Amino acid sequence: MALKEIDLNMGPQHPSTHGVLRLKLAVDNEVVLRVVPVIGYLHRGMEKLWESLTYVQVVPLTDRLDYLAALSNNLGYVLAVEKLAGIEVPRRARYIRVVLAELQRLASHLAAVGFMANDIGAMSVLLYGFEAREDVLDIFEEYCGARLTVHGIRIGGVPHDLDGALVARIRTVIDGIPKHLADIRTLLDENRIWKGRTVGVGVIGAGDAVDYGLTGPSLRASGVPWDIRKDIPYSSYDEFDFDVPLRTNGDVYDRYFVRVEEMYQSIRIVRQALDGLPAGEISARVPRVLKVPPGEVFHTIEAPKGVLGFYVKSDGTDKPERVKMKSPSFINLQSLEHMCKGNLFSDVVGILGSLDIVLGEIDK
Amino acid sequence: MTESLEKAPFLLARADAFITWAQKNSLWPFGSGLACCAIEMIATAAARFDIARFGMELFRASPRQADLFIVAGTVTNKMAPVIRRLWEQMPDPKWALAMGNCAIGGGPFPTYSVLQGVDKIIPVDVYVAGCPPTPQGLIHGLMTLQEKIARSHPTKEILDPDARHNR
Amino acid sequence: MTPFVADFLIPVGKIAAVILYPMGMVVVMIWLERRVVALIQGRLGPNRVGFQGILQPVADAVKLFFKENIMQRQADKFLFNISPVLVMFSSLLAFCFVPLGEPIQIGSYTLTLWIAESPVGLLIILGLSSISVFGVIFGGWASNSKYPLMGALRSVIQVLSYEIPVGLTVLTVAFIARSMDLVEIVRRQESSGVWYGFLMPVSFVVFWISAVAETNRAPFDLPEAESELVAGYHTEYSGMKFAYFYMAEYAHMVLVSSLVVILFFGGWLPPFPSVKALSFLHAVPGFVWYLIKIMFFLYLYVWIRATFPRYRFDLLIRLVWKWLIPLSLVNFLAIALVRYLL
Amino acid sequence: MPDTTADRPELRQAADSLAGRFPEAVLSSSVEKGELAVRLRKEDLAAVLSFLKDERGFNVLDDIIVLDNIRSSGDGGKRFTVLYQLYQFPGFVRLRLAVDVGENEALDSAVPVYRSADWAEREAFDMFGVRFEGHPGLRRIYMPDEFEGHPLRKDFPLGGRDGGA
Repeated sequence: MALKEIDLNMGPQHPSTHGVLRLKLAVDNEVVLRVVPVIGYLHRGMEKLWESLTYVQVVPLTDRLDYLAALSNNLGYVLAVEKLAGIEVPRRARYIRVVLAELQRLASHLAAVGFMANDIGAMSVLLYGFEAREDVLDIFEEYCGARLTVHGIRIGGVPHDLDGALVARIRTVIDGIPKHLADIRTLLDENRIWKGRTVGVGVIGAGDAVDYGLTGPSLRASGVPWDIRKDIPYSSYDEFDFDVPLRTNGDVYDRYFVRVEEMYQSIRIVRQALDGLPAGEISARVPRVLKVPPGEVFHTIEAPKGVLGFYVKSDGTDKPERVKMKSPSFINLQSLEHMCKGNLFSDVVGILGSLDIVLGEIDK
Repeated sequence: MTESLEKAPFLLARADAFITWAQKNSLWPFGSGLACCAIEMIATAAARFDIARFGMELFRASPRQADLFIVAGTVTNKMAPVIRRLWEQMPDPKWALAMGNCAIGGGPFPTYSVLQGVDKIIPVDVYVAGCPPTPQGLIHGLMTLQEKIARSHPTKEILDPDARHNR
Repeated sequence: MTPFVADFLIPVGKIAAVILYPMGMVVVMIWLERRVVALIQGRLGPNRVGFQGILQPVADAVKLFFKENIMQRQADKFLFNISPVLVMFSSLLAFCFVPLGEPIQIGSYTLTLWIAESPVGLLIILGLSSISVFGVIFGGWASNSKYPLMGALRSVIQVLSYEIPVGLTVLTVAFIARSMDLVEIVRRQESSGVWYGFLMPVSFVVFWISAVAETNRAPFDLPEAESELVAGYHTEYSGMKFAYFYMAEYAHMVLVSSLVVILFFGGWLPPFPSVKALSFLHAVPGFVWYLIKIMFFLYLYVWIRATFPRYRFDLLIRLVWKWLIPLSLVNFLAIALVRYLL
Repeated sequence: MPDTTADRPELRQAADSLAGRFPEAVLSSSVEKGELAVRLRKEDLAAVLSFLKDERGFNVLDDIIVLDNIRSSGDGGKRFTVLYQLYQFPGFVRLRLAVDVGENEALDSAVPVYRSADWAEREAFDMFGVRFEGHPGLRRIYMPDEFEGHPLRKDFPLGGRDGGA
């Protein structure tokens, strides 16, 4: 089959580009020669908009960045502002934040695994993942009334307390998640077709991964044990006992596996946080008009997709001078070409799925 | 509605009822997700809410086979020509549903890069407010669209193709 | 019986039946697939139109009938229009050769439950079902678009490769039955008392896998892989022409299931013919058994689709050339040897 | 929260070694809220980056951030400040390099040193119009190619030039 090289446009509207990503592919029959991602189809001008809003008003907009993990975005931004303003968050609020952030990681990974499997053709997994995810979203809905763009973390603490009924509910839900995970793993873990399509596909070595700035589960699948929660603990993460799942092959299968393993760790953290939930205030005293002293700060957290950073510069007023977001998907997507080159066209969608990108935070 | 129905011959009215019955019960959405709302759209198709009950689970990847364009998310100026083109690629009769505040009117983004409402480029039949709308909200929008289709007169459009553009 | 009835009404009725029976099965199959996949995924599936949503495929078809037919300016008009027809009618035509049961004696008239009986019926069906791949290729090529073209290319290689194990396994059945007449094959299974699926499990498994691949069904649905090729070879088709492709796929599945049942599972024969205690099973008409068995294999199609990820191209080709073809060759030789010695 | 705001000795060490190696290049350095910030001369950027990566183990470039100083350009007259957020792994040290650059000046590209700088520099170019010399394909990343202006500059209106919103 000697075909001459053809250019193939994947997206911005394509079933498996996870939104409005466009990939300019050069293929020789089925073999991929080049991949050039074109982004910006969802660029909403967030950073410009933030400069015209107060520090408090920015928080709900961060929900719309990585819309699969709204609470993690909240947390990243809020921690940066608190660090800059010198606000000390009560311990109970920190624990509630950990509970919310880890539940969000569960929801995000469930969706990520589902989408990835759906791209490779196992559509039931997506629906199993979403079924389990719905249970987690129920918690958010009960906590603050929203499902997706929750705005559940505020500057200084959290808006609502976890009462006994909600704690009991969270416990039932996280007890049920391993059963859902078992369903998914039965379908995928040892499936010959799944392994054939994922093992040894889209490999990126540890050196290249670090050089490309890859972060999060995708990096840990390449054997680099970099997890901000362990390295530079924030929000009391140092008080919990958890492992950082690590795989060494750096292929699609390992990226899938790391995500699945991380879900068990998240459940572990949530359990510990609920067990040790301290009494006390759920929010520090924050003035109604929050004026942040001049200065600049760059704060990172471990979001479900990878290292999420917020750079905040203040000029002493109630509006930020500049907020810059370092989004994990943006960095991770850069390595796509490295992973795809020489693979088959069918693998591009699988590799893209395994990177777990969200266009909302790539395009901002 | 009643006026035109009285004028229409009985057979045409029956044909209308039959065709609209088929159309409203077989709305195949175009699988196009733009932003946050797309996730809620997928959740609507997933286990808890399941729009398959209405025969709408066949999300078509190709616009040629879709009936309903759910504009789920923020439409940017860069994406707008693509949306317009996809809409034109869809065969008549077709419907559009603006899901979420961004698609309705730009939502929380009054910025340089966001199109302030998808109805500036394509005709929208149903608007579903929310940021994002819950799956229940989307299903309500879809049922509203079903009612709208039930009131339409497809035979008129078949007999007089110009009427389609005045719909 | 008057010559009018025998020579005119009955053939016309049969022709009507040969269209209505597969189409009825297609409607049931589309509904069944959507319901069963939904139930496997913890959903409900279509249940609003008619009893439990059984009219859903009808609504879909009526809607598609009233959709606009779009053809791009750059498309090859003749091939673009002919390919859905080719796909649909090659499947329907094959049903002329599929028997539905033993002839029925009405007075002095023998009503045969097939339109055409041929001593090489098996070959004709295989040939006709292969014609449908031309529809796919023409459709993909005539669309003058890249994704359909890639879908068509995949389809060519896939069908060409999987024809070989299909042919080789079908030959083993013909060997054992000493006939290529489908009715005769079922009769031989009756007289030998064992269904060929149990006699030759390897033939059955290879035939089934290859047949699933030939119908472009998951996990071998590469020519229309949605997450890769948008909608594959029928990306550019809309309205009724798309409906033809859509229905033809299901008609093809019904055809393959019928073949599997006839070749390997005794067609319309009731199960356990030798067990005396179960002889009441003979009271059930053969056609019912036939339908039950076909439904089982159609269900298997759906089950497989809801369970497995999609094959990748190289894995698909590796499967057939490294596993299925050698296996079917060895199987073929072994059965030929056994047949020669006995 | 421990660590994050503490003044760790590694930060001072990194700053001192940088100042020792490039005495003229380092204009100032400070540690605030546990973060090391070093202000550099524009010309020495590429040399400092490769030194930090190859010899000091700052193996990750987290992000490139641009600030528009149009309101306060009295400080030194330069329009933009470009910040390079580096990370040392393992070691967990963060370092922020600041370089001032004028509206019509170009910076050396960091892509030869850090591959992850590719898109970050394109973003800086798209949003602020800061040019990077030696970048393999410096073009707009978010906005369409025909877009005029650089949206994140302070003098660019939020609703766009044509008053869109």
